[in-house]
Amino acid sequence: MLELNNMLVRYGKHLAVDGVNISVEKGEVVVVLGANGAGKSSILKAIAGMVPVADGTISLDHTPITGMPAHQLTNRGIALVPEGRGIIGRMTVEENLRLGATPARARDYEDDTIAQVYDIFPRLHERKRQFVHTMSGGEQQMVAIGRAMMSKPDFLLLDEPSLGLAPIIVGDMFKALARVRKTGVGLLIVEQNVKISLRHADRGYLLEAGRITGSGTSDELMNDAAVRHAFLGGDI
Amino acid sequence: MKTSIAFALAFTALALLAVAPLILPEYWTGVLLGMTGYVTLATAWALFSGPTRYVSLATVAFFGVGAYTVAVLNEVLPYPLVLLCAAGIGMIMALVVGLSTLRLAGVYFVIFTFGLAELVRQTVSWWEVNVTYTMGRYVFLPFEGHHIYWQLLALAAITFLIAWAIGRSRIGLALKALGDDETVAAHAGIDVTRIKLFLFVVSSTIITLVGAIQAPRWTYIEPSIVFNPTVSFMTLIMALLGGAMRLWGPLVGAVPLFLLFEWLSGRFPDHFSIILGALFILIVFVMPNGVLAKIDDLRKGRQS
Amino acid sequence: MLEHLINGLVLGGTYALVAMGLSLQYGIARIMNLSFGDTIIAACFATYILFSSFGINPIVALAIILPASYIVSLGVYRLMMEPLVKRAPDEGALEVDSILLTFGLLFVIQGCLLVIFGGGYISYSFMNTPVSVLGTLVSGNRLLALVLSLAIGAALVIVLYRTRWGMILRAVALAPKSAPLFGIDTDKAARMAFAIGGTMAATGGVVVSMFQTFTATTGVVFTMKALIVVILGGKGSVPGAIVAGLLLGLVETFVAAYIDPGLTLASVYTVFLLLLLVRPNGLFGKA
Amino acid sequence: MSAQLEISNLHKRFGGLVAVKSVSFDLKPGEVVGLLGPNGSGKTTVMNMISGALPCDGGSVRVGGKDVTALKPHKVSKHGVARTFQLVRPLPTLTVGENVLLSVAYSRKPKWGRAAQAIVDEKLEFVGLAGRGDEKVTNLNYIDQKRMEMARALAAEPEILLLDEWLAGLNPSELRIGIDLVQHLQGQGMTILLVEHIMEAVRALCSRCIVMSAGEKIAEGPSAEVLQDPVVIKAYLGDDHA
Amino acid sequence: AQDREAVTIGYAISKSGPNAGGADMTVTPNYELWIEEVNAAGGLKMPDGTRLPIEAIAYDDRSSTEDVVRAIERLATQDKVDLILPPWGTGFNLAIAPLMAKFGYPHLAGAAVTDKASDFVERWESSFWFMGGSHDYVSAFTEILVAEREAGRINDKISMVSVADGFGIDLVKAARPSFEEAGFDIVYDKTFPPETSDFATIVSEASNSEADTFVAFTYPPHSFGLTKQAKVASFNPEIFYLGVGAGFPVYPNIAGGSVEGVMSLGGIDPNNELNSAYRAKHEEIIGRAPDYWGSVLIYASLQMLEQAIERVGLDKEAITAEISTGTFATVLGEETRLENNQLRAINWVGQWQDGAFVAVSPEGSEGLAAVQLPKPNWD
Ligand SMILES: Nc1ncnc2c1ncn2[C@@H]1O[C@H](COP(=O)(O)OP(=O)(O)OP(=O)(O)O)[C@@H](O)[C@H]1O
Ligand SMILES: Nc1ncnc2c1ncn2[C@@H]1O[C@H](COP(=O)(O)OP(=O)(O)OP(=O)(O)O)[C@@H](O)[C@H]1O
Ligand SMILES: [Mg+2]
Ligand SMILES: [Mg+2]
Repeated sequence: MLELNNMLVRYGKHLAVDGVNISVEKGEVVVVLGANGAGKSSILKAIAGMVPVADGTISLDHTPITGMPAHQLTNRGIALVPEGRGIIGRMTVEENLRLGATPARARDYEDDTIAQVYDIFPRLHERKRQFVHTMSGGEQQMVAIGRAMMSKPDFLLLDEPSLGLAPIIVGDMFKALARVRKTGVGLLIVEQNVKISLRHADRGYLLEAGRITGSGTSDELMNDAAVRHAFLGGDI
Repeated sequence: MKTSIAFALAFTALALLAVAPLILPEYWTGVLLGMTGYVTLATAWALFSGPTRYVSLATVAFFGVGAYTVAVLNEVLPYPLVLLCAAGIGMIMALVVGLSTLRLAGVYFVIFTFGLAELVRQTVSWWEVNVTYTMGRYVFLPFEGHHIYWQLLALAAITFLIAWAIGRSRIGLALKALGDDETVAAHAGIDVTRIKLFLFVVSSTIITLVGAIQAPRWTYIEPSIVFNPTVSFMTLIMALLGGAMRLWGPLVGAVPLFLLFEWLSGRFPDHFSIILGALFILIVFVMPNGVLAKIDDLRKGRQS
Repeated sequence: MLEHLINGLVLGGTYALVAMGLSLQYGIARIMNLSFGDTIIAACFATYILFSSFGINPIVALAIILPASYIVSLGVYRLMMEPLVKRAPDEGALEVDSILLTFGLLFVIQGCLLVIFGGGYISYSFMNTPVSVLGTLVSGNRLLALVLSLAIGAALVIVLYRTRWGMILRAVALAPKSAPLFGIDTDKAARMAFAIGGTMAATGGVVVSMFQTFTATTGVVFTMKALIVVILGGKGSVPGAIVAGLLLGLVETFVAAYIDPGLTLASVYTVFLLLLLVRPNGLFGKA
Repeated sequence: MSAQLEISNLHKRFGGLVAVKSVSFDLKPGEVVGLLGPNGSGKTTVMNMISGALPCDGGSVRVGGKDVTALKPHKVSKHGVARTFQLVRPLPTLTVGENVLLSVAYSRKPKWGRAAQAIVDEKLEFVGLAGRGDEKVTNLNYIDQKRMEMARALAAEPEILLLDEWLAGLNPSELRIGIDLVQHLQGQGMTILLVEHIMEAVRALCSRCIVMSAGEKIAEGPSAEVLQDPVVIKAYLGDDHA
Repeated sequence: AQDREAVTIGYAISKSGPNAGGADMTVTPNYELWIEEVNAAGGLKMPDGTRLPIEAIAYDDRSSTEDVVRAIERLATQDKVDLILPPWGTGFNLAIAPLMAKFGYPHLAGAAVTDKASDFVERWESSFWFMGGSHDYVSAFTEILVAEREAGRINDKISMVSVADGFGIDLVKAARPSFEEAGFDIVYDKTFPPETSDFATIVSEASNSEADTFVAFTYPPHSFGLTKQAKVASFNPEIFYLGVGAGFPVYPNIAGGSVEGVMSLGGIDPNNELNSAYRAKHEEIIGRAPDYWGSVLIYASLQMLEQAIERVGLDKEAITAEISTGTFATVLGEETRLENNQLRAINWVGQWQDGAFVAVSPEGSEGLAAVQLPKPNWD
């Protein structure tokens, strides 16, 4: 289980995340909803060790992992697909994926996982020798998710994975994520695409100005008036 | 209002600096001279390289060409015409260089400009050796230190004026923009090529003039003397130290650094390099973004 | 013709040897190391002292100097570079910082050498024996430089492009911010790249000292030659550095032979500038 | 009425990959048209060729009847074309206001000083950033950066606006605001080419759609029809949206 | 000035930068040696027999002309030193010449080779030139060549290279007409940039040229590099003449010991005891031997200065006049004197013979060793 306990993230004087408690079980899909600037990305980055945690703790299966450097966390089974994708533009698709299997825990499964990734994203297989920076936005997103899967994570953190993807791909991707989840991986997703993400999630949290203001199962949230108003945008 | 006060202050400072050689001993005129030379170089350098972030090491190419023009022409033409020629040659050279380097970015530009300076020096050497058969040239112009200093001071003042005017104009804004992102700048309607070229030419012409004005001080001129790459490095370091993005940055970098060099080489002639190097390292750690930024930080710190 | 080709390759081998280390330091550790040439000179002096005062043959001296330079470079990186890397908000800032810092370092190394050894010219004779390569007599020490640079270069290329470790190093070079997400310890990779680069500088120094006259202040010349080779080859590209090094060696030799020795350097710079204009990211650089 | 933007047989190759294959379409003045297509189908590439960011390998682009095919971006902008970028591209050393001012200062009718400032303020207010001109762009959050980029594009007083996924990454309520803004522009008679993956937005804004796939135009017509087209559903929308 | 306690002597020299190598060989050690010797003896002797110790002020000019000029201004107007010793290099000596004249200091330009010395003496009356001009070196060498050709030991072809800076070009410009007038054919004549470090091509072209005489007007790195390459390529012309560096004590090491017959500028008379004593002292105090050309001349200029002070005191004009007209006992000989403010008692050509670099063509003095040619094989 991945557990955040009263976690705080600060940028200088600015408090971006103000004491949140979030937990994700293995094999569970949890989504964090919130307006732009609510601090969603900051939460994910803090878990992945990309920004320092100012206060509170993060634990993985009840062992504290607060303050560990990012590369060690990857080896502990936490993989982040950040905003802006975090892939290596001047390497090929295949190199990016293989490099994703750098953590010791993933090395032995490298060939199997890569086959699995190509199965989910056939486009990547077609383009495996292409340099990533020459690919379209959506194609790059696929590489990013594929790369994260390569590290054999227990918990996959996704920051707005559907951003810029064609509807058909978004659909495919969530289906793919469902398959990833079936392998026992816990997913923590930050999304703007509330409808589709709630459809695929088990539970969700609402984040406002760095604080959790609500939580519940997907169905509860979907039917919550406040949520409908703020995130499902009324009639659209 | 604030501008006029600033102008009055600047003018007073300029006047004081101008009369200084009449009061100060000769050596201090020499110090002021060298300092003004570097202040002008650094300010002119930052004019182009500051906002655009095209770090140029071609400074000495222009500086040297200026000096060489004087060496070649000083017995043929009256001095003002010689300066004019130097400026013209610098301008043409900058145009050619500018036009050919516009595709380069980042470190490629840096090393390109370094290569360019070396190429100019090698070519001048080769020309002198094989075509004119004169390696060293003599400059016997009847100038003393303070004459050269006054010319440099005037040039420095003009350079500041240009830098100030550009900073306030829309060209200044465009320069900053294209330093950030040329594609965006171009889409905003900026003719990126023209602006870069224009600034490069202005900056290089001033640098050429500094070389031309300083040449009579050395009596004897050969390529290894006037194309000394140290000039490029010093200029760059001074501007970066003070803060190349600001009008006063290069000055704030050049003055203390110059004095420091002077003091160290007199006080510790045998350990100059070590102390200087150590100080440099220290500066990098203590003032990451240049002196002006540090001052800003301190001021903000006190206010809050 | 063949003679010039061989001479050119031998000369280019030295350039490549010297440049590869810088390519690693700049490409992977992202340190624009202006004190690189002074590291080379320091190794030259070390070799000279070991040879002239202790009678240690420079080849044997490698066994002492290489580990020593690895450790020293590692220390320098830890002590001076790492804080800069940590605090740099972006790549541009790190570049400026590293230029300023290594500029200072350059003076420190140079100053120490001046104090210890004075400013005089140093030269000694070792392996200055003719070796016939396809009928051309080249000096043993220069040939050693070529062989070493090809061997090291080949090894590096294999490591960088054929092993995971090499891929990791390249990843750090290309996307330092993203690399940790891949489970890569970027600090460690950069540290090692810098130290290996320093060790290669020292290797270059040991070999170069055998045939080139040096003084405490000639480091800058090496830095600049190395930078030119690195940039011409394409930032961070080891094969690029080798090709560019050999190319420049050939240009120098052919110009000296067929046009005018006075134009060797002018033509090196001309070739460099022209190639950059055609390929603004170097021979092997990626746009 | 003649076309405001006229594209014919546009072609673009990247090495071996043909990213855009003889694509042609027109935009009439005041039209808002959606350019749709799966990822990598060449939409951004088409936009880049229109704005001059990429040279065309074939075909032509005409703006208001004038050929702008071979022009550089700054020249194209002088013909009244402005754009936003798929990934926001603020100019970090400039303030929010200066980012916008830049466009004013180099527009077809360049202004500087007070007159320019007035336009800057007006555009900032229009996108909802009133009074925030002095802030650093890097301090803006994502949506505000997008707003700033819109203001920067509008400040050039363009006739044609190219929006590359300008609405991406907004949550539904923010999306509403964004759509209103574009509709407002539409009301002012602006011609807009819109690349978007958010179907709600496309339906709300675009009278017409052009769909690309693998570099080719596969469909064109009124939005409602195009979005029902089985070819489009198969290539782009997927069954969920059918 | 009777109440003074010391004589201040200032100098600016390249302690860092590209000129440091040259300065560190010929100039700085001699300044240090001389000052130490004088002070060890109680100081500079004044006309009244008292002795005043020397207080030295040394600046680093960092191999930059602007700095050397400013350093002289500093010494003259700030430190107000009694005397100023010159920097290293032709360009730097010319750069400071106007200032030295303006402030009235005697300018004993030591490490400067120029053919215009006679003009400069008129322009700057207190300037003295101690190293002769390129014509002198070249014509002395040409005489040797002519003699060798007449003896049938060499052919009439010469291959010649030079370094592209003031020194190399001055010499090569003097050499071309001189060799040609003497009926030689210069079959290879190339100039290379000072940064050159690889001489494979040059040596191979020179050895293909069929000339028996190889002349290189070069600086130490080139002289060393040419030597090594010549050995590797077994390039062994009858006459092998190099520029600066071949007269350095380290030269035999560089050539792996086999330097017999190599010629260069300078050289010493091994039988001159004053000179031997000087060399011994230099080794003792500085820790290494002086070179066989410039050092001697620099040291001699200092001795002249010392003796002039002993005769006329510290008045700068009087010193200038004394140096100009007086006769001095120096390492060059018991009766050294200047002609038109220029030293002429210079050994123009030297040659390595039996492990010593001996003068084979001194001007107007005895102790001439015979030239030994052709040069034997490298090993
Ligand atoms: N590196 C940083 N330095 C300073 N402030 C930051 C930094 N990163 C984020 N912030 C601020 O922290 C707050 C939360 O940012 P965060 O990126 O976590 O939000 P978000 O919910 O992911 O928003 P979005 O939907 O725009 O991605 C915002 O106000 C943002 O401006
Ligand atoms: N500079 C380039 N070099 C090589 N290939 C490129 C380059 N730019 C784009 N491509 C390729 O061209 C194709 C079209 O790219 P484009 O960016 O136009 O797609 P898009 O339709 O905008 O996709 P998305 O919706 O994902 O943004 C893609 O396959 C991409 O990989
Ligand atoms: Mg976010
Ligand atoms: Mg796109």
